[in-house]
Amino acid sequence: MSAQEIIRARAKELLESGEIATFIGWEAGRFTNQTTPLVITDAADAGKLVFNEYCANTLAKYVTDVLARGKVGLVVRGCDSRAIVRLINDKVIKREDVYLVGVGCPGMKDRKTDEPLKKCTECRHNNPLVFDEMAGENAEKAVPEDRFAEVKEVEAMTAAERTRYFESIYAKCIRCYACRDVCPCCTCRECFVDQRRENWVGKQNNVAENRFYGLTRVMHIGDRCIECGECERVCPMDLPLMKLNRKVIQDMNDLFGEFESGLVISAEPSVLTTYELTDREEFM
Amino acid sequence: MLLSKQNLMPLLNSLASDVDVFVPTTIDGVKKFARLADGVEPDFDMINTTMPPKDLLFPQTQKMYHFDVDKNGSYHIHEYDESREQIVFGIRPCDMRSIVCLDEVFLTKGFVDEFYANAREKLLTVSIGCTQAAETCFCTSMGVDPIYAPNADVMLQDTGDAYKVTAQTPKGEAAVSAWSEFLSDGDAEPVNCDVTLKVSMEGVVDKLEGMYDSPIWENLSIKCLNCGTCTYVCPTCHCFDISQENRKKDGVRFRCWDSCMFSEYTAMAGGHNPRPEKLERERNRFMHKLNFFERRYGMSLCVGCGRCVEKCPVALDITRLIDDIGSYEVAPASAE
Amino acid sequence: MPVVENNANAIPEDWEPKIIAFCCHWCTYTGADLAGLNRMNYPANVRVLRIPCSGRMNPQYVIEALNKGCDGVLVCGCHPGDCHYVTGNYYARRRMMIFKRLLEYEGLEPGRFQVKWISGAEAGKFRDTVMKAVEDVRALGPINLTREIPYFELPAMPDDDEEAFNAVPEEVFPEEVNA
Amino acid sequence: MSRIGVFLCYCGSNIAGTVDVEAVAEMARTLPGVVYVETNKYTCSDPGQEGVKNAIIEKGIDRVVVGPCSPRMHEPTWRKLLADTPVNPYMLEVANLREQCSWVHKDKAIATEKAKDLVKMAVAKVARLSPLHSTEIPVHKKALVIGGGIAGMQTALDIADAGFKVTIVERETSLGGKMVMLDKTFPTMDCSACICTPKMSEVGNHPNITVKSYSEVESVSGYIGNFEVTIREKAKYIDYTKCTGCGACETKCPSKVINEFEQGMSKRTAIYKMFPQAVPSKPVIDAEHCRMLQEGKCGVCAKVCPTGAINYQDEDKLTTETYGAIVFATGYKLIDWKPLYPEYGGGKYPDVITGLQFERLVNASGPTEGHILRPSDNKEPKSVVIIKCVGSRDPNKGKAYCSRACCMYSAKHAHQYLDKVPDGRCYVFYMDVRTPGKGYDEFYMNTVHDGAQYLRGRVSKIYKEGDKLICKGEDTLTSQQVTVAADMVVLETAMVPADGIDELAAKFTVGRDADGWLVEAHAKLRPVETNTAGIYLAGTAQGPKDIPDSVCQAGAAASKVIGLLNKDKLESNPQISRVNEALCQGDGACANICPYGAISIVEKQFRENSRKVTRPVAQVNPGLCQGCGACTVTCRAGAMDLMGYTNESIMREVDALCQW
Repeated sequence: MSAQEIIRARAKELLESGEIATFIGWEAGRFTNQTTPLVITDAADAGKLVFNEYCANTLAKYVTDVLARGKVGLVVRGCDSRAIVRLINDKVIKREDVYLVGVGCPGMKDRKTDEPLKKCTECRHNNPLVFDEMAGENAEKAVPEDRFAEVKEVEAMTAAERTRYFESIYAKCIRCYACRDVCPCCTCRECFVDQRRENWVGKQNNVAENRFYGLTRVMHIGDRCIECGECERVCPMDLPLMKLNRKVIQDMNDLFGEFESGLVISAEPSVLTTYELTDREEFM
Repeated sequence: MLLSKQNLMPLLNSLASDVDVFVPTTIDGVKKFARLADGVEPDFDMINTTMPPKDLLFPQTQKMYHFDVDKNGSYHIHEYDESREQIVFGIRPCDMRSIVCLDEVFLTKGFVDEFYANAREKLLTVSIGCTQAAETCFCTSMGVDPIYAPNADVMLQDTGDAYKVTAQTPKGEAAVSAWSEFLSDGDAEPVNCDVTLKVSMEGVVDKLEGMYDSPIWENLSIKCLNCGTCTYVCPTCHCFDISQENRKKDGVRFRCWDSCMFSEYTAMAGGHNPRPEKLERERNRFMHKLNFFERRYGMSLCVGCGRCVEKCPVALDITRLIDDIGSYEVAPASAE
Repeated sequence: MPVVENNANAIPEDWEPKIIAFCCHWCTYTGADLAGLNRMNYPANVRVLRIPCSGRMNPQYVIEALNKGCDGVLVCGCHPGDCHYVTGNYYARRRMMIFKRLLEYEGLEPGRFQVKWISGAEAGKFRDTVMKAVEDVRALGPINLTREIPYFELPAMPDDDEEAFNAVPEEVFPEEVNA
Repeated sequence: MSRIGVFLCYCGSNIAGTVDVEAVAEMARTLPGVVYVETNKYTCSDPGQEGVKNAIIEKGIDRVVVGPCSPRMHEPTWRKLLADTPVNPYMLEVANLREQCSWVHKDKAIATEKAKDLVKMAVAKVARLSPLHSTEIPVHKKALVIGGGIAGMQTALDIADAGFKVTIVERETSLGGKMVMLDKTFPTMDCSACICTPKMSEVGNHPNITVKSYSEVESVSGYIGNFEVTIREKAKYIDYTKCTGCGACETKCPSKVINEFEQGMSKRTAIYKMFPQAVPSKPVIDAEHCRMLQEGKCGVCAKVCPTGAINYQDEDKLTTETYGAIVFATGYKLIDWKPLYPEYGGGKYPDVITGLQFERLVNASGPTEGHILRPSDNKEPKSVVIIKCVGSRDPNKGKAYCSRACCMYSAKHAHQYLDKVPDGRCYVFYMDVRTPGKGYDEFYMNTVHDGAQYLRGRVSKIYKEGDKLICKGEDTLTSQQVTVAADMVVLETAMVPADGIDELAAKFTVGRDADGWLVEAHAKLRPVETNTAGIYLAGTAQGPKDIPDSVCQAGAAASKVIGLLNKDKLESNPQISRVNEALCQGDGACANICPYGAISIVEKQFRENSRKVTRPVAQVNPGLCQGCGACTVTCRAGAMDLMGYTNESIMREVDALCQW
């Protein structure tokens, strides 16, 4: 059976048996090779589920929306499973809230160009790390050599070039917050951008305010980012947001030891909410 | 009258020497309208821009006035210079229709928005009809003719080697008469544009009246992320917020786009939010597009440009919603 | 005052760097007080904002200060191991290391954001840190973070003419605003 | 709209000499929210303060900015002043116009400009403050001392003598700790038991002291003044109300067990007192080795007991009480050298012993009745090697620190050996000899004069040749290889924290350093306090110490406890963290980062969007929170905010400054 068939069959069984209340996967969109997330509660809808190499969206964040109805089943690839781990570690959900149907991910493609998605070419864990059962086998995929290559490219620029580079990024940002809303690390009940009393970030759309948002977003998620690359994919202005996330990750890697978030369920504090007496000292 | 394609750039350059001319182009990777200047390459073959042209009349951030405090502690308010004459050249018929919607909002029913009115009055619209449609274009379903924009000051229609030029308003006539050196007499048949994506709006507006509590909204909204992409790329979305910012001795009062997709949009000072979840917010957005606006202004607030369909991160597709509404069976209203 | 803040060639003659120093109550603020008691002299370009602990230092305050026109930001706290609250500065050290690298990645000159550990006894170090910070920032010139990039224009890019890049695209506040 | 009063001070000419105070006042009048500005020659003087009070009443001021000297100087004065007015004492901000302005700048124009900014910042901040109220925390006038060694006993006695009730929890069956195992104490060589056992009985008989021996702390909650502690009293199988401590049972018990008190060098019975002078002076049954409790047959002790005190059905008892203060006097143990030093035989040579074993060997009531006889064959060793710093100052194998007491007690051991075996020879291998203490160096020099031979260097290997232990080492002073054939070797091993201290410290959220010692609040200025208010340290729980230092620290800890228990109520600091539960996601990052364990995550029920939901949120314990604000920064959502230094107030302060 293909992974898609197994997913459909298992979604049907799980919903019918009452083990789960909702199942999250993908369905076909209107256009060729288009898929879109699908949430079903009725076993009869299981036939709508699809799994193919154009399933670009991650699914984990929907769990929080539908959890009130009961246990949630969902399809997880490497990135989805890391997002689930992230949500569990951030105490947004519990492991027993979800039933995870793992699926090996060969890497997804852009439906228009048929090229692999950038986020998938950068992926280091394409197969699920946490799951209750697997729909089919793990998939083989090339693992990129240096996940910080694009950060190093930017670092190689002069300071003035970098100023202008990021200025142009912030000039393009329309502050739609899609990067925030898709992010499995962004789970605040109210985002700082909406806090008018503190007025962290003004509502004008200009480079300065957009930079405030951009920098703070990275500081807020940097120590949790699972590198799913969804922020970058969903950005309607195609801003290279992973260059910011990975900068923080690279530095944490260098300074505080090997860093990769969302690999294991654990109560360990994040890198920035702990310390070592032996941490590097740069401020004497 | 015809404008040969060879004469197009000379015309534009000549116009740009006097007034600001905005053309569709790609700047720094973003398809949008930009002021014609050195280095800006107009792209009239582009099906449409990613960012709608509404920024010309209703900028994302509009400074309304600024103020400062003098040594005695008194505040002084200063207005900004009035805007200049502008031409938008190459606007598509769907976007021209969006200007009709915006005109209704900002200029009619006794409410005239000064900032909008001022910019609108100084804007000459030159529309270019489409020759090809994107897969997401569905303007014809929303009553827009892809090769003809009735409200444009000047309509340009592609006839192959030349554009057929039609002045449609007094402003347009004045403009076209000034372009005479670039125009030639003649007539030609405009190239047609085939829009493949079609939805039926038949009965949708009325049906929605009875669908406030329909499960359709839940099924729709569940996949929404509640980002503001659809509202910001939409040529007709026009919600704004007014705020101010102080810097050094000065302060600015400004208004900026807001999005009904954000929870903060309806959050009240006391903490209550009448649209607490995405279901309510999604419902409001689509009801506004397809029903509320229709009721108030007699037209749909969706022009079928397809930008939201294209840009939505989760492929939440208004055309599928319209189909779903069409096939939805409204429960008979219970007797009062 | 005309706001000409982007053109390095046109620094107003009366321009003075403005620097905000976030100082922890227990060490650096005490050190700054001691500098006063010892009648030490340092430039007045620094204004101290008291926080209880360097662990209270939210990076967002730094962005706000730089965005709103501070030419430089200092964050000072107790030496690691001496935190009044035991561990606050250890967390601050990690957070600020990451944050400083991020700001510099985005092109901020290192001199504009400095972190220093200054104890309650180190009045001299406080004075020297302030003097150094003022010197650094003075050399860098006025900060340039609020440059407006007009929506409808082609933004100046690195390979463009330096002068065109630095030119003020829009007079935000016209001349008549009194100084 | 706030009604802010600004009170600027000339401080004679201290401020006014460099700052044009009147110009600052002029500017302050223009600031939003400011309704009244006053300047004064000395605001802190009585008439100055009176003026502030009057102005507050007359002008209806609801928040106050003062512009005088540093808040570190007079902030409490201003708060006290406001407490007598309708203005909340925390609706106050001090602009530091003297230490950080007039005293450090010379140019009057520049200093005046800066002063204006400082006032602007203060006004911007004070406008965003909200009234805070300290709450009164009752103090339970009772202390708990954990550990009944010399430090614990001294602490308990000092507190009890001041008139407060004290409970001592001791997990062994008797008070006394390590000190009571020692033979003599340096440098005076008085008998350890002679000075320790009177303390033990004093404690045992003190009307204010309750001794809970054979007991451990089970759990704890609460905060300063109000610690609720549950103590587990292990089953002793003997009814202490009936037992007279006659000892008949011990003589008849058939089970023989290794005697821990004698460092394994003799045997004891399963029903036993730790040592003859034990307090309480009553036995317990070691259930693990009791035939009756293990196999159900025997019962000899019950038969011989004249008072019928034996109760084989006894169970652990849990009692919960509330204490105002807690002292950790949990002591130390000696490092387990055997796995660390295979080159010293790793335990396979019985005549390689520890210092504590030597103490028992030389003790008149020890297994050899005070004759120095080596364990393997009970012969008197004619040649003894003492090796110092075994496990101390040895970061590769043991601990990097110096155990402080070993230099002196090794000198003592050498002295005692040479005293008891006049024809013996004693070699001491040392790294350094550290003798800072009253009479310490004199004692060491005497030992050298007694004939102890000090060799500078570590022993690299010990091996057996015949009945000799061959010690090979280097004398680093002469750079020569040294080989000593010894009859017995004494290892002066490092002190390490007592077993179980990790769990115990975690229960009380007391910090531990990298080596596991409990951490004092400040190494120099608060050496007996911990970071958890109301919890103190005495003795070696905090780090290696000798007896005089332990006793000294015990007295210091007791004085802190007495100071606390003397108060009826404590005033809480209201400038602490507060949770906005609507925003709190309950991920616990704040709880992780809190150095005081003041934040816990609790499940709470809310009504949200007309639905009842139960979700975790953070909760701040106002008795524990010290107001550092570290939690506020880890909270991305800003659900945690620090009263008095709120995010909003700091942001507006920054903004105000940027307007200069």
